[in-house]
Amino acid sequence: MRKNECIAMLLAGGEGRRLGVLTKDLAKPAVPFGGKYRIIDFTLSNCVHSGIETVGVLTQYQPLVLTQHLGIGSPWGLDRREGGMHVLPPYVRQKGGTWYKGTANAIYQNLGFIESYDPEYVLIISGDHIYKMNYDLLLDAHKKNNADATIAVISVPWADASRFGILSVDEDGRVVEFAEKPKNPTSNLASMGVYMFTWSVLKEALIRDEADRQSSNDFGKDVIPTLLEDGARLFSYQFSDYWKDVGTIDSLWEANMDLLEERPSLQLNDRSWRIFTASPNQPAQYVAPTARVQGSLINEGCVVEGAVNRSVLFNGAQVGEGSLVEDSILMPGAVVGKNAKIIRAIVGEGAVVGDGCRVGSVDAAEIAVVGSGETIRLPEEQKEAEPV
Amino acid sequence: MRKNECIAMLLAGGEGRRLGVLTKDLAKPAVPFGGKYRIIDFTLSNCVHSGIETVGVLTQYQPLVLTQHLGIGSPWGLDRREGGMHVLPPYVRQKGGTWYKGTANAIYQNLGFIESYDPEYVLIISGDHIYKMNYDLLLDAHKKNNADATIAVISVPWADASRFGILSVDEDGRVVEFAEKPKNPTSNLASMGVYMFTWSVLKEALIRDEADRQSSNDFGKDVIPTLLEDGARLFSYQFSDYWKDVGTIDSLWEANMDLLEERPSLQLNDRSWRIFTASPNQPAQYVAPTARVQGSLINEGCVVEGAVNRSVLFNGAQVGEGSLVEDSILMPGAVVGKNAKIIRAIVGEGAVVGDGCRVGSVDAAEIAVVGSGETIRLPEEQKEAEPV
Amino acid sequence: MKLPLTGVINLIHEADEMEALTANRCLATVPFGGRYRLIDFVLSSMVNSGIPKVAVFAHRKFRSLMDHLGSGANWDLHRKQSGLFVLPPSMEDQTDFGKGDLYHFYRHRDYFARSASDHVVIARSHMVCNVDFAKVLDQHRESGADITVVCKQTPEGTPGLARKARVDETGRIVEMQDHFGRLDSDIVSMEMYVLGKELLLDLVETSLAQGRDHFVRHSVLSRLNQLRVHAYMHEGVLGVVNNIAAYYRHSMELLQPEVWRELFFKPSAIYTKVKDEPPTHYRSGADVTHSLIANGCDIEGTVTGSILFRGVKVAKGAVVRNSIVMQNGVIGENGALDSCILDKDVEIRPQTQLRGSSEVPFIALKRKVI
Amino acid sequence: MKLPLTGVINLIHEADEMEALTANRCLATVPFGGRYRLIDFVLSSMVNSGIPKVAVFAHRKFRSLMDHLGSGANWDLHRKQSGLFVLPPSMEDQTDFGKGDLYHFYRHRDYFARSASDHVVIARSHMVCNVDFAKVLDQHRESGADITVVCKQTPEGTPGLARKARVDETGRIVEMQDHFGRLDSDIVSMEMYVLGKELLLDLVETSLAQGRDHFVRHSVLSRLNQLRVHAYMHEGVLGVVNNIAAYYRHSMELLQPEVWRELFFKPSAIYTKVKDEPPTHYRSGADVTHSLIANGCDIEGTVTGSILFRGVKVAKGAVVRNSIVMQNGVIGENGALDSCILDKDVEIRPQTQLRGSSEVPFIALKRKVI
Repeated sequence: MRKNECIAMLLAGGEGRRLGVLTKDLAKPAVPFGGKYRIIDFTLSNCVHSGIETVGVLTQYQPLVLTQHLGIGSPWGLDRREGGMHVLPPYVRQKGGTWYKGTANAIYQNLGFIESYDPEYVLIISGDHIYKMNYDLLLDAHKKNNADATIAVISVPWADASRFGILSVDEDGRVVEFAEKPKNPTSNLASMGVYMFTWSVLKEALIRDEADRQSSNDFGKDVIPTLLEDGARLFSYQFSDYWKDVGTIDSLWEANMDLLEERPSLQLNDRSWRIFTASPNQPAQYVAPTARVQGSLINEGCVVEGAVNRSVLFNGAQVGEGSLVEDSILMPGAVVGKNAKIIRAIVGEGAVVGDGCRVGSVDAAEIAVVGSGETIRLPEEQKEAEPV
Repeated sequence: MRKNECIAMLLAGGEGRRLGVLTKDLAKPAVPFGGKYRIIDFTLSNCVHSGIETVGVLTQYQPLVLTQHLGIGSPWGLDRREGGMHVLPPYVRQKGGTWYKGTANAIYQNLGFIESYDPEYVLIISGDHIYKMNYDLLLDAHKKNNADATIAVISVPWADASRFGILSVDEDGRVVEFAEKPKNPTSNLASMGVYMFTWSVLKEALIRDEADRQSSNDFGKDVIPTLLEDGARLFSYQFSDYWKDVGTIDSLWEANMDLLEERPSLQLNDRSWRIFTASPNQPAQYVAPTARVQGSLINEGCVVEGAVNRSVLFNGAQVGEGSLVEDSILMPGAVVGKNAKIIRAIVGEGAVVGDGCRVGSVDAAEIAVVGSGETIRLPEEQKEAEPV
Repeated sequence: MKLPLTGVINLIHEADEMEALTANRCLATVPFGGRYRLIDFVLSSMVNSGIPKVAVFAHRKFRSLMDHLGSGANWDLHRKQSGLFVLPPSMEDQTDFGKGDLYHFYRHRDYFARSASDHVVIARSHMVCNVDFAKVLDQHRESGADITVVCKQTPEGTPGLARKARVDETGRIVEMQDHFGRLDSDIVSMEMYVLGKELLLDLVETSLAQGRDHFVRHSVLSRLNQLRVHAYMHEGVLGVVNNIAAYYRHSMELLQPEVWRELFFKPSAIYTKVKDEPPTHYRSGADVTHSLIANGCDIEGTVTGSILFRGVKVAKGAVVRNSIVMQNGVIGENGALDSCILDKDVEIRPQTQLRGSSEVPFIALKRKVI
Repeated sequence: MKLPLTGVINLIHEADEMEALTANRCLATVPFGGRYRLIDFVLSSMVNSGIPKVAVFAHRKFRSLMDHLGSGANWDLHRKQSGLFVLPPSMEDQTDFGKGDLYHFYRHRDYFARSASDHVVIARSHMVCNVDFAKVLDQHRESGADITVVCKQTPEGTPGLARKARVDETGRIVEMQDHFGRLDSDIVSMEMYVLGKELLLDLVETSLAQGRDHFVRHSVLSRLNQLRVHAYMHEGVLGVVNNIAAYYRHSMELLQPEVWRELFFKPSAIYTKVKDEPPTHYRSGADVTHSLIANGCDIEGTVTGSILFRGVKVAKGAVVRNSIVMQNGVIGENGALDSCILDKDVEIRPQTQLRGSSEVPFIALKRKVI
């Protein structure tokens, strides 16, 4: 087999604590997104479309659903004889095992895996973000600059800049300053957490970082600043398409709503850049005579008998007669009974909202959430008293 | 998909300490056997031929080579959309992870995996043994007896009985007594470490065993005796074909030599029960004009220019001109130079025996071993003084 | 666990009155139900029943079949020692095409001989249903029948072409006739025959030696006296889809939720080739009712009483009624369809109006621009 | 990383003088080298070079081809959006068989149009070699040639049928003739043509429009003046295997260790269909020298100067000299072969002696019992 010029290491251990009940039994990369996908599908599909066919997926927190979703990589064509997708959980040695200490430590613990492919370049990405990007162009830029590391950056509103790792660059795009969540940002170029490294440089940096007891073993906090100090050739690569970290309930909800625009900036229906995912094998969706559906994304296996406005319905979601689902997300298999009202809400996987129930409201400050598998029912007496 | 009536859990974490330098970087199930295979290939192939298409492989000690060998299960046709082969290393939770405490604990830690397939029966096997067995017949017997557990047994010489778990059975084959390595065995029926359990019974037994602080969490020492005490329906299933635990250098050597008999009791060339393994993609073996090969098994990719007697050569092994390999095993990629002598020896993977060297001898009490990757060379002065 | 039954899907001389829909494909690959091909139903039934090995005896126009089936991975049939076998007729010998199925079974008798299962089920591709063959095999064994035929009691006037059977009180088929026969019975054959491997090979050789080469006519119908041929009564839904009237009728039946639930979920899921289409986008202004919509559609107009396959675009102001629009169809602005069947990749220009009748729907050939 | 080159293995009208060896299979699937088929060499070369997508234009007798290639998994080509495509001629139209390759390229022009790569390599199946197409593409780009042809300097009197080329000092091919031509040159074409996708599609349409349908003759040879056609000189071993003399000669060359090492390992491994045979068992009394032995053999007799394919049995007292025994051959007790080629599944009865000559080896058809 041909030597792998570039392999990808995908950090997929995120806990996504701010997603609350949606990530109770779920790693963040496994959170459903866009009516059909899980977050990690975007980066995996990016790899495949960019010609990267060896991907190590580093799992950690609640890996069961994630590992099941990944399977042997066939939905992405990564079920290969050589290379392909490899799931890399933290490894237990004879003396026990611990979680990865930080992003850099996660890669460090898998040096052997990377070495076995003897790549020239290693792409470090995270399974937490929604975007479509051709990493091959990033690699081209990296080579052209003869860089040690190239960091993909995106312009963020100045107001938000202090929430990101912020880069200052010179006219050639070379990084002159890097600040993790700076109080007074001097630039609005935010790191997307997408790093292209020359492997020999990364390897040495990781070994040094691991030896440093003071280090928190994180790319943004430790590895990149140290490389910069040492005068390594760090370059930025400007990305200007849709990119979103869906780390909170609000941003998850927003990113889903973004898809409902007339001309969404993240185009899912793009034949040259399909987002691949495990197929749930469901029949075509059924829209009943009593249904009304507007400005929504609806997936296979859904049964819609009520009204659905500006909402995203995942596979197998059901909306009963007389119900209204508006500005909401129904995760896979979520069932809304009859005469219920779901407004500005996320209903988790397999959750049930009984007949006549209300979830959320137009003027609530926060997005209402029904946790995965939860059931909400009206008390018996109300059922008859208060039809919606 | 059809419900899985029976799934298999394959214990593949064995360290195989008594195999010394051969298992330094290798779990015992990954030790090469029979000129082409690794030990675990036999049990995996058994599963496939028995119609068991969901197999959990529990790894632990030095899993790298083993995991690489297993890949996504394609050599065994276990790269399936549903079910198939799943590698289950010890799992690291937020608070850290430890190795499996014992065989029963290994299964206990994967209750969730088994539950997700909702099987009626669970087959527990070990990746340490060489045998060909149709587990479907074992399952038939288990059902016919309406058993809670059925233990495959084999008659061993009385002299060896105290090295095994020994069962006494009544005329119906029901187990009346079980003794782990008894000093004074009352039977010569040894447990093969192959257990067919009714899942509901096993699940309860494992939960109870885990709760018992006194238990060493082992099937032979704890779970089986406890079930027997409690009056569970334990049956034996008599097996009478070839079965061997290749746990020591001697038994590994012997088992390989067994294959060289005129009518070997373990028939590898059986079209109805192929042993599957990962293909190394090597060309047909080359036997030079100067070669002499007798009573041996030789695999693809070998180059034989010397004499080979009663030996097993794995893929890519080479024997130079003027050399003699006798009563020996050359592991994958082992290279024997010119005018060397290898007698009653095992040469490990990728090891090199230089020109003129001698390894082993006819009358040595022990089998000589050259560790994997080791190189043996004559000192310069000897090279010229002493051609063999 | 594996069911000891070998599957055969027999495409040789399938009764096909599907007109334009089979102009460039075989009956087995006619698109159906928004995202499937006809063969998916029997193939998924076999896989779900635990049948480990399925041979498809291909005949004419099988390129689409090879495309659709691929390695069989979508049905989980890409196995090591069993799985999916597509057996085309010999290309060298054009006379092969004229010959009956028994001739092809004979040419591939090795396939049967080599299979580990004792029993064989021979089925057709055009029965839209969801059958558990494990139950059929159970009944076959218990009844002691030589051959068990899956049958279904159907209402009067179902349009597809099917053989009719008369069954006595013991379940034995005492008479069976081709679809044009006069036999007065509401029991139709689903053309799924379960029988022992030895018996099949014997029937193949005996019939061929007698100069007869048609499995059902020459090996089964003419032997109803000698062989015990029993009926297994299928309880689920059934569509015999081999003419346009039946295609249209059974498609529209999917708009009944109970038919949708039963056909696609009971006992198990129907698999098809995965296409990676995104969810369907209903834009503001869309008005969709009483319809079956596959993924990847983009709907701004009105859709009612219709079936849209994957990737269909319905522009603003367009109205699709009582119609079936296959993959990647485009209905331009203010276009109007009533009782139409559009094959794949058809484009309806803005303002165009087309109208067929439910008896004789308007059919547009693949890739037409109208 | 992927090489931006689309692969085509063109089996249309391959020059085939392989006599009995292609009676029931195409040239591409003739067994070679103990465990391979001829097509494995060019296909593995393509895969090892990083070519992501290979189309095999099948022609006659391609059942064995489909069996051998399967889903392409053995060559790691069972990909999501690329991989292996076997494109058979249309079965409906017998006249297709007579038409030249350009006609078939035209029918499948979508395949080329859809591929993401800018360049195409069109190759044949009967060149036994191990080529790095990445290097060919590099030279093609650097030289600015319109078409680059992989060529090889060969010794006088190599038996296979190959086109000869005359190359000027700049590497440009100034003359090229079919194998029966009188051109005096020791440079033969390996029939691997690298060219831009646009140029190919242009040549296909232009030539067909002129009523000409043969790629090399009508699109390349007749345009040596207009197009810059350059030679890429291949350094490794080459066997042009399309007649029996060449088959025998190049098979026997594998018994030279330097040929064995170069063909099978440099630059990368040759893949083939995995068969799961155990290691070969040399019994006491076996006497094997100067031979290439595949797995699964069982040898009690004498083998010298020969090639045994997978699963061959040589009984006690049998002697196999200078012969090629394909898969599952059986040589009975005291049988003797000299200069023979036994096709698959041939059985030589005890005591039988067969002898051909190295010029005209004795050939036994598949499944014969002698």
